[in-house]
Amino acid sequence: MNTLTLWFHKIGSPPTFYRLAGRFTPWLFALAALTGLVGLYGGLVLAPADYQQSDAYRIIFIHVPSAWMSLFIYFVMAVNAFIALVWRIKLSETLAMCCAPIGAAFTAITLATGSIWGKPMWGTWWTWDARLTSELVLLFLYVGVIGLYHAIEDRRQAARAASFLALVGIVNVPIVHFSVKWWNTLHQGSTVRLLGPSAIDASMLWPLLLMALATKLWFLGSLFARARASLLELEAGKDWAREEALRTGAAP
Amino acid sequence: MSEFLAMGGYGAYVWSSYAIFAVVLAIDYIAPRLHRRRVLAELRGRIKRQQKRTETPT
Amino acid sequence: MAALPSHDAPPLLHARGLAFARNDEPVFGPLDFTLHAGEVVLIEGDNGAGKTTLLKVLSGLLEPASGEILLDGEPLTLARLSHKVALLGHLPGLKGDLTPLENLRFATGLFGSRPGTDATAALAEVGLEGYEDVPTRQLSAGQKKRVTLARLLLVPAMLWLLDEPYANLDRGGIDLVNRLLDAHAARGGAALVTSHGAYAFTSGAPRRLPIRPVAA
Amino acid sequence: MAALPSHDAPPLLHARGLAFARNDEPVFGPLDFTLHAGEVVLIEGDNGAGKTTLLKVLSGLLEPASGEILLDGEPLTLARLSHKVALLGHLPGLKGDLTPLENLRFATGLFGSRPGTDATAALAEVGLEGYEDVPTRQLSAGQKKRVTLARLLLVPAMLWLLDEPYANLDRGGIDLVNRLLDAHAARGGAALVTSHGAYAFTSGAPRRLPIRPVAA
Amino acid sequence: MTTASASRACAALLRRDLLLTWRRRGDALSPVLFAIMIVMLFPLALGPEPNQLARIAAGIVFVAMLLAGLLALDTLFRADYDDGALEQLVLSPHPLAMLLGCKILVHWLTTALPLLVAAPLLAEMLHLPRQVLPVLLGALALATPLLSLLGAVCVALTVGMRRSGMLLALLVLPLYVPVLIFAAGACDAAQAGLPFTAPLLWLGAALAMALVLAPMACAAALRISIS
Amino acid sequence: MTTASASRACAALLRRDLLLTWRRRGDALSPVLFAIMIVMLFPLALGPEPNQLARIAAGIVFVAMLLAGLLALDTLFRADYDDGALEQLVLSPHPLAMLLGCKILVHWLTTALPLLVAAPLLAEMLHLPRQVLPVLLGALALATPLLSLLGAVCVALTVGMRRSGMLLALLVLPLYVPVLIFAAGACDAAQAGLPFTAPLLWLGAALAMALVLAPMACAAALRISIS
Ligand code: HEM
Ligand SMILES: Nc1ncnc2c1ncn2[C@@H]1O[C@H](COP(=O)(O)OP(=O)(O)OP(=O)(O)O)[C@@H](O)[C@H]1O
Ligand SMILES: Nc1ncnc2c1ncn2[C@@H]1O[C@H](COP(=O)(O)OP(=O)(O)OP(=O)(O)O)[C@@H](O)[C@H]1O
Ligand SMILES: [Mg+2]
Ligand SMILES: [Mg+2]
Repeated sequence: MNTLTLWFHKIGSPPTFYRLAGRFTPWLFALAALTGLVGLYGGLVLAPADYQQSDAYRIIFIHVPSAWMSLFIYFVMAVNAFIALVWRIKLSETLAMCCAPIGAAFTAITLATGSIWGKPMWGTWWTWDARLTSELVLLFLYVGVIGLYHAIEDRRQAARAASFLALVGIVNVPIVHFSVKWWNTLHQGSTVRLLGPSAIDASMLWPLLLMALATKLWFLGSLFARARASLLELEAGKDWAREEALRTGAAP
Repeated sequence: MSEFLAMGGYGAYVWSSYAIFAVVLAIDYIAPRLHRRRVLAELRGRIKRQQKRTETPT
Repeated sequence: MAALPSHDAPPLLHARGLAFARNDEPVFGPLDFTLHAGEVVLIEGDNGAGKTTLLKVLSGLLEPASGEILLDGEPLTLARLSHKVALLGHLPGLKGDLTPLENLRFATGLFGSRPGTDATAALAEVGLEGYEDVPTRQLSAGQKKRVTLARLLLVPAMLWLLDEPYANLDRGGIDLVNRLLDAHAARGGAALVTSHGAYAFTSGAPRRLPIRPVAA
Repeated sequence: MAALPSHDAPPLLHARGLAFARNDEPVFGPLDFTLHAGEVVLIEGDNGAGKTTLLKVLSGLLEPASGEILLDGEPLTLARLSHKVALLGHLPGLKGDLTPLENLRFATGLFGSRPGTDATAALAEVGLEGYEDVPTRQLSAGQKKRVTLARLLLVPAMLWLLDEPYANLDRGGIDLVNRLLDAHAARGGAALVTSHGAYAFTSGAPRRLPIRPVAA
Repeated sequence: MTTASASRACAALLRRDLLLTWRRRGDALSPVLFAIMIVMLFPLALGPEPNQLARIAAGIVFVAMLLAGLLALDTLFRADYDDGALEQLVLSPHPLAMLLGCKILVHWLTTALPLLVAAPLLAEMLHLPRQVLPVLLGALALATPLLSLLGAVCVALTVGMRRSGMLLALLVLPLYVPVLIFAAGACDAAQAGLPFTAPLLWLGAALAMALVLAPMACAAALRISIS
Repeated sequence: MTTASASRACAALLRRDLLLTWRRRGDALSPVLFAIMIVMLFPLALGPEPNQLARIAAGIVFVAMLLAGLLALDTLFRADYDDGALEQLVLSPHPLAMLLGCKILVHWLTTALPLLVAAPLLAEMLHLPRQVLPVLLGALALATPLLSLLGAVCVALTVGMRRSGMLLALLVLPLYVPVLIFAAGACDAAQAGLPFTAPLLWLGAALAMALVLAPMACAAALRISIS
């Protein structure tokens, strides 16, 4: 075994991960809150009103980062699911399953803020265009993964079954992303590009990117917090979990 | 200040969006904490039960 | 009339350090045992000791937490199970809408059949003559059990895993199981049987494999 | 320690010319028997003789083809069953998602409870201490059976109808059933038990009621 | 020897069924999700023009409701039958109709009530005109208990059968049709600006009758089908 | 000692499943009846104007089909699981994917094929324009096996559970959505007089892929969920 896999095994062992995650989580949440607040200040106060949408466009600073996260988290979940199914690594099973509720939360935010934004812009809360529909399907996929996971008794078997479903559902992610290109819809096309100039003013761009960073940090923090609880549940028979229970029980 | 809150007439839309954002993330923050507390409490119960089981019959 | 087990031949079944866990809680501890052709072994244990679980692991339906199972020297893999094992579990696996005969025909189609056997004769052997054309749904608990015994007679498996085969059977049925086990051992087969110990095998005392739940 | 049956009192159960038929084919013939307080009777019969069917008829779940059943002198009617009968059939009637304790609480809510009994104590009595909070789904076959025995202990029924209560139980479980039956008889109850005859009741030889399938 | 009083028996049954639902609270949301998904299928299959959708919105909501209720029906007695708990219920010394009434109540609370709560959302997704929404909700509030009660009778008849799902649908749907006609009629009238109280009153009358008769019919049907 | 050959095993399985369907031939008709009833509900809920119905006819037929297929899905492995026959299938020495493929085939033959036969009738009931009918049938012929194959994978995941009906619907529908969009798209195009081959070709390509991959995925899912 080379040093890399050794290192991976060390980090991947539940007690080690539990300890490390416990140390990182508060920092991740704090950093997320900090960048988020700066981003929101930039977006809500510093950035000027849009010439077309007036102030309504300010929903963009939560809508778009959440939408990106809804796709990104699904991708992370699918990668973990793949590792879980092929190499049966317990940590990956846990991480995949912990991604699902966070992804569902961001998807719900995207749908809610999108339809709130749609009312003043398109005159309707909801239409059945490709982007909106595929995002709704994404929510159903998340809910299906969560539902399947909780419907099976044995935790590890449940994680594998739900991981399988998550992998099957990954086809939907490119559909969501490219839907505006493949079908002509009401929804905006891409305005932010990683390479090349973005079709958005710099005063609006930097808060947007900062919010995107904040949601990523938040995701990591939430993922670690959830993984800690799940690992405890999964390893309830092991000594380290018992020690943890007695330790936290002693200090009320 | 009230101008800021009015958001050029779109205040209801903008602020309700931000409220939803805040509420969902707050739930996302609390849920794992509650879950961990429940797991730990259950574990302590199990430890206690096992202690009782090993003490009483012998 | 069990043939004397010849201990030079490789064992039919060999379990090495076999253990099973549910949600990381051990169910039965590491077990080591071998089963040779011609042997019948009785698995003994109290309620909840893990007998049913052990048989499921040995058939390949559940994956062991650790250890390995060698069948005729080859490891048992989940991907492609061998036709050497027949499991008779708590559930009969019979279709209530089909007659016993149709159920048996399906089993031989799926698992193949032992040469020289025949479904009608097997039904007669387990005492179900005259029930060939009754829907299985209408049989009593013990009669259904007998149909599954007839299925055991027909398929070519060498290793039988029987979970409480005596339950629900009357005196005649218990004798029948014992006769079937003897004949199977005599022709070089082997069997693992769980039972709550109230019945003895006819030909002498069988080997016993006690299992105990792991103190968690 | 069964109380001696006092044959002057009216019998707890009286069957007169009781017969059952499925699609006009007789399943068991006209039966006449009485059961007094303090008696335990063993129903004997081969597989498919009609034991399960008889118990269902006696509990009121199936309607007899002819004859009548008197409970404490009153005819059993389907419309309003009495709380004097408790049936323990092949199916346990337990909810897998609830704990044993919750299952027992529901039963006492529905059927009432015998004074001086308590669900936790009953569970301990059948050897399930420590399993109060495990979902019933996760119990083994024998452990589930024990929960149904605990239920029998709690409900106020005087007449127990037990269909193969010994099946799936280990040695300790079989003794347990015998003890429960003795105690029940001693406090003036009565029981009809089917079993494949391998187990004797502890206190002397019980009365036996052989049933044979009607030659069709 | 204490015999259980009828009210204690009902309380025990209600508590147990609610507890079971709570243990499987994920399942309790499924009818709503299912209804949302049916509603989603229509714009996909019919095209998304808001005007056309608005015209058929109330009808789709009713059909989605009805199908979700239909699927949930099967769970009413199925589990109890499979594990023998239904046998115990029948053998209990209390009036069976009363106990079944309790079961139907819990079933309505846990499957239909969430649907009722989700209805405004569904209506909005299909662009139902605002002024029709109260009528839609009123019609649903009267129709869903009626559907539960009627459905229960049919479930009781099919409970002993394997694979009864489809058969159940066949038995139930003819009974549901009149309910559907009255409920949809009320919404249609409201959408066209006509008076809509008459069909609602009819629904109310039917509900009152079903409340009395259905549990008894259900008990009779159950006795037949488990013997 | 003769071991069964793979072809003999498949033949035995096909024969048994067809025989079982034949013994319960009443049940085999239920999906059709169910679809007919759904189709019938719409004129009741929406009012009977032929023009409006004709516009949404193809969509309703697809939705009815999809829901009927969804309900029938549950029976694919349920009975085999409950009585232990599925365990025997898994323990057999043949490739599980092949055996499951046979089961899916029988399921399609006995549930979807009757639907296909009934489709012209349904279309007629909703006044679908005559020239759209061939496209509708073609789309159905490609879509129904695809739905069966995709559905089988999800059923395999939920087979060990009690009360899986709703969860199954939740898992399956997201996978069905693209199929529905393409099939309905072809019919829409035909109804508007536009070219309609592209969506049909997409369906065909998806079907070819599913024929190869779905049985294998199904076998993998089944192994996970019965262990
Ligand atoms: C319920 C309604 C809506 C949903 C479900 C929705 C969904 C999404 C999703 C999933 C993305 C990310 C796409 C990707 O990264 O590939 C996105 C991006 C975006 N959405 Fe929405 N949206 C909705 C309504 C709206 C409305 C009303 C507007 C503005 C009028 C809008 C403006 C944007 C913009 C500007 C982007 C960023 C595009 C880019 O740069 O990639 N959205 N939306
Ligand atoms: N699905 C399950 N989930 C969790 N625990 C289980 C499950 N099934 C069984 N168990 C537990 O595993 C242990 C072994 O069960 P198993 O069914 O193998 O016992 P057994 O020896 O067959 O008992 P019996 O003689 O009563 O049939 C028991 O303590 C039981 O409570
Ligand atoms: N649902 C049914 N329909 C038709 N016949 C049935 C049905 N159930 C049982 N029988 C038949 O009725 C007879 C009596 O069955 P019963 O189940 O009462 O037997 P039993 O004495 O309990 O047998 P066992 O010891 O095997 O449990 C049997 O011959 C059986 O084939
Ligand atoms: Mg067992
Ligand atoms: Mg019996």
